[in-house]
Amino acid sequence: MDTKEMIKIKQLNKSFGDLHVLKNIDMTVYESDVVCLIGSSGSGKSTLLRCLNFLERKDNGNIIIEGNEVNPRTDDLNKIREKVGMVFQNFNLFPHKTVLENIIEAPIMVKGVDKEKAIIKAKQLLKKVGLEDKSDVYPSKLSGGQKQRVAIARALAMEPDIMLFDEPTSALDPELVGEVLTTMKDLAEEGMTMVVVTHEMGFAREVADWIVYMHDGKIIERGTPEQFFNHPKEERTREFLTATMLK
Amino acid sequence: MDTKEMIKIKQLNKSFGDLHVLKNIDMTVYESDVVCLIGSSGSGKSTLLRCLNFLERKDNGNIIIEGNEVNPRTDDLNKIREKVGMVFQNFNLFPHKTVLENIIEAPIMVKGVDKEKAIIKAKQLLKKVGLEDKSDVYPSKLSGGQKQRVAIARALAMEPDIMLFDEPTSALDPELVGEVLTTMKDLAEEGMTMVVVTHEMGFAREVADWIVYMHDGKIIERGTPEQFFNHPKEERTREFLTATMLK
Amino acid sequence: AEKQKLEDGSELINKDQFIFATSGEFKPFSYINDDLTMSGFDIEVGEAIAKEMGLEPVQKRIKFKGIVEGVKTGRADAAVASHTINPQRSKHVSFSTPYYYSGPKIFTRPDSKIRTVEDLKGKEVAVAKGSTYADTASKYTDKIKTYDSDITALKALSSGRHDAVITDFVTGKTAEKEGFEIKGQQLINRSEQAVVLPQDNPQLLKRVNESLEQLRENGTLTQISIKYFGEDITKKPE
Amino acid sequence: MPSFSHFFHILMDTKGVFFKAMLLTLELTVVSILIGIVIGLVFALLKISNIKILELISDIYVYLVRGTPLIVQIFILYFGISGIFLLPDFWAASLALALHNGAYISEILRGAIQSVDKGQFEAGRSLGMTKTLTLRRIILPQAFRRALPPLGNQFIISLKDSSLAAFISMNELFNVATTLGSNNFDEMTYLLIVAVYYLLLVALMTFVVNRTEQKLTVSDR
Amino acid sequence: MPSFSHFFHILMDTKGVFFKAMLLTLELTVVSILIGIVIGLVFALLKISNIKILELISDIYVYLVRGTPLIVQIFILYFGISGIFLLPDFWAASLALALHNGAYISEILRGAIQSVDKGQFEAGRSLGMTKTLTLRRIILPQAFRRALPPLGNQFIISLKDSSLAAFISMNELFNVATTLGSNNFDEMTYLLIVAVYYLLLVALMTFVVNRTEQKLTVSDR
Ligand SMILES: Nc1ncnc2c1ncn2[C@@H]1O[C@H](COP(=O)(O)OP(=O)(O)OP(=O)(O)O)[C@@H](O)[C@H]1O
Ligand SMILES: Nc1ncnc2c1ncn2[C@@H]1O[C@H](COP(=O)(O)OP(=O)(O)OP(=O)(O)O)[C@@H](O)[C@H]1O
Ligand SMILES: [Mg+2]
Ligand SMILES: [Mg+2]
Repeated sequence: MDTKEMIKIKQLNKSFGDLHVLKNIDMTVYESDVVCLIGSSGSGKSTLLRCLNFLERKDNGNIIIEGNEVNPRTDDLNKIREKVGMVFQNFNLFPHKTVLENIIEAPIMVKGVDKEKAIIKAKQLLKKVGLEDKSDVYPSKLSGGQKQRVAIARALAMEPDIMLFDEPTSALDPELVGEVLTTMKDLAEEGMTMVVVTHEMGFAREVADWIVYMHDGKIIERGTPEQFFNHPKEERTREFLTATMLK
Repeated sequence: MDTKEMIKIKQLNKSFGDLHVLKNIDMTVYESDVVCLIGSSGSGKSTLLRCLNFLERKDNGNIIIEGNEVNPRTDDLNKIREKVGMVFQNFNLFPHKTVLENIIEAPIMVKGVDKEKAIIKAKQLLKKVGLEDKSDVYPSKLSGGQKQRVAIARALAMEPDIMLFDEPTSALDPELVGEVLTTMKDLAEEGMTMVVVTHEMGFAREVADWIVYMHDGKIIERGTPEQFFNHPKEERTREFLTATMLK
Repeated sequence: AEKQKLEDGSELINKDQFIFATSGEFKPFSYINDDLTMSGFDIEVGEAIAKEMGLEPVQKRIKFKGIVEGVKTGRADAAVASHTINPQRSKHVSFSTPYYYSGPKIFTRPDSKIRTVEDLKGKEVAVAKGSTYADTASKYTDKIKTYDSDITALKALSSGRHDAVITDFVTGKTAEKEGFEIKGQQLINRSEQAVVLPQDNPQLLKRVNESLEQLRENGTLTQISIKYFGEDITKKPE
Repeated sequence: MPSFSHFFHILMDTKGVFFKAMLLTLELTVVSILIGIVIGLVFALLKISNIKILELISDIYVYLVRGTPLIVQIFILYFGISGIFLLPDFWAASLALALHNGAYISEILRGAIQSVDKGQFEAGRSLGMTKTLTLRRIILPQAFRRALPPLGNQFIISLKDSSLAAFISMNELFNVATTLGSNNFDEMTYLLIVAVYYLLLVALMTFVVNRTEQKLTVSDR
Repeated sequence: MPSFSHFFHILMDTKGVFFKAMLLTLELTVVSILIGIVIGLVFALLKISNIKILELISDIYVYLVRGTPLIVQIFILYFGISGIFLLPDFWAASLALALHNGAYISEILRGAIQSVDKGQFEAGRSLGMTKTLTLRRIILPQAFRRALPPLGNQFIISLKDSSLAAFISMNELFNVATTLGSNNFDEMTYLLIVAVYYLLLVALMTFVVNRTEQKLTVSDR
């Protein structure tokens, strides 16, 4: 294949004290790929995502973002974080700022975009996530689904090359999950490179290019949705799928 | 019938501010009767029970306990409360006293029973509720079911003629409900006069002599368990029963 | 507050004792020892008066500005605390005959240009609260700062605050000796210091005055003065 | 600033006086807290009495104490009490501090009493116990236990506040320090020394309070 | 006890001088709180810096201030600061009070900062914002908002504490009252008058603090 390697992880390890959370992880994400990370609670999915964004510091191994190996000690992590957007389970909108202010904060303060341009861009993004009428509202006035869509717009405002999602719909009421998944699907269709931790198997099956299944800090299996859901190779994976489908 | 009227209520009314909670309640409980009060949330069951124990003051109407009309203004309510034991949903054990101390507190302090006699009696009661080995334990060390059985023993220690129970099993884990109901059933079989607010239909059907169904502050229907469960007269009752059985 | 009445009509808090108040913060007139008792010129005078009256001396420590109130409200029978006689105080308490003569003096930092009261105009002057020096100072300036003790005021002066302090010349001289960076200037006037007594106790006043007269005549006062100051300040200066 | 050797020298020299003064500070604190608890309890009970006029009295007391500086209260009470009956100094000072503490303690106790579950009161009443008996045997023991940590904190505050008794001629730590300081024309050294004493006392008290709290938590029922 | 008419007479007579004193009390309070907030913020940031030595410095500062009586601190700082550089009286007094307030404010701010959800910090970082930028733009604005009620409370405490500036010759309310009182041999009346001024100020401040709090709650996002 000739596509660009957006993320390459080699032999990544991470422990919290005695707890070995990530064990020799290898993974490559190509441009425009949508990778869904699935696995049971505590298997290390969030930690892996947070290592990619350097919110957690790896113990050893290599993380190569768009061809450049990142050294957390010497590199300017903030510059790298500009390339990698992140969306959290709990939205983490800034409650003291309006929707618009949430979105323009980082472009203005970090990239030095001027305020008017930032606002124009923010309004486009709000339109894209279907919230053009909410720009002057404070987050507390939004539903969970609206909050998460604002969070996505906020991350997109930094024009990242890669987007990371950590269970973006887990904190939502079931009837609000759809609107967020739709936004994410649109994003995927526009060609955004995405790594998504999710329990939404429907979304994974439909949107993902690759499924990665983690268990106990290791990647157990990976494949296309078709392979993964219909012909899982590993016993563990089969158990997991049975248990998940039963719910 | 020639049995003694233990409780007689005539045209009892009670409001909280604008909220008319009990509306012209009439009810008679004979000696050794077990009356189960059922009804949906907010229908006034607890309030009725609390009026019987004068924890709530009636607005008007008559409450006659063992043939004597009680006037809350002039009568010594504490004397009357000695005749009427009460068991609460949340147990309300005294956390700073051991199980034994919980039980002997009122007999010693209120009735002036001397301490040794009170202890002997308390131990008998603990045996009766199956907790003879817990006498020196503090309530926090007990399970919910054990707590409620201690609460029953504590009420019995005052040798009441009537026992009131307000949803005695609602705060319990399902597996602990049985032990409390058994204790109550034993008590009923010994001939205690009991008024029980409960959602345990099995218990009501098996143990109650009379079922009283309340709705919106009024008594809608009363009858034997056979009549009530199998041939309810009122539309409301039928609706309630259908809804309850479905759960 | 009820006091005990004696045969001669004088009243005492406790009929065998003469309880006299002093601040303990006015070295060398009064200061405290390691056992929290007080020593000093005022203390010895108070004790001598008590003995002269045939009473047991009992010292009582009260912050200077609370002493007059303390005597008025019966927390002490009298105060032997270097109170200057002035008409203001006389309205509220009675004074004995003077037991020493002193006077307020201007103290400044050594490098100050202030010499006399005329130079105080518009300058900031610090004094002890409840002393008569505030009145004195107010004749020359309206910038007056008050502290709870003369020494604290002198300390503030020494460490660069305010322009001058007006206090008793003996106190100032002692502080100067102790290494405070201050210098005595003009002696403003002479003042008379006396024992303070409640107004409703004329018999006790009489007895105190008699005792003082006795102590003056037999040289006891002079002796105490020499002990503390090396000179006799108990004689009226000419 | 005094040199360290000078400081240390005087620290050693004066340990006798300061030890005595420290005892007085502790006595003042303990007595004023104990009386304060009694006063606080009375006003807490007034406040929860459900009788308007008594509640008002309690409110006014708390308002007056919280609305004015302690030093003003101490002066007013010291001279005010003297005007009525002549208490010995120690008791006048203790009472002044106690009346101050009382207001804060009454708030602590009221909070603790109201934090006891209402069901406890009803359980007592349903067993035939009178209001007073229920309060005494059931509510107050639980309330006191909850009030212990904030009471411990108030104790430490009160330890420091007792320094203001200096101004009504108690020979406690602060008064001795300033007096010795002015006697020796060396206020700074004595102030630093007394600061050390307070730090030690507060550290000690904090330790005791924390230990008590821990013990209570461990044996919590 | 002074008669009411006497009290009222003097209250009227002295309103000019007390009004001036009240302004000084307010100035002292406001300035010492403002400086205290700056100091408090610095030490709160040291405390959360995750750098052991800085945390220790912050701990020691808080420990020293909480472990000694305010009056001791005021004296030490007043004369101590003078030993190093000579601040004008007002600023020396304000700084002494501010250093005291600073310790309590640093605890208030630290608590408020730590109460802001960790996710806020991570969201800022994930958008490429630096630690400082995130702190300044995201965390502190939220923390300050939460800190407002306890800060208001500290303001009221500080208003009362400013009375101790009397002892370092500030002509604020308490000093004026005791000076006039001892000049006129009528301490009680003047103390009662000054108590009224404090009650008014505290009532006013309490009102303002509560109103602000209410407003914040209403417009809460
Ligand atoms: N900061 C931390 N300190 C200590 N342990 C941590 C920390 N963060 C995560 N862990 C532990 O690491 C393990 C993996 O956590 P992680 O959050 O990556 O799991 P996950 O796969 O995201 O699970 P979930 O589906 O519950 O979000 C868990 O055992 C967790 O308790
Ligand atoms: N102390 C009170 N003050 C005001 N309203 C009250 C009070 N106690 C009960 N109520 C109201 O009176 C109504 C009847 O309450 P009650 O507790 O008697 O109902 P219930 O039948 O016991 O319901 P549940 O099954 O939920 O316990 C409810 O609407 C309740 O909100
Ligand atoms: Mg996770
Ligand atoms: Mg109920």
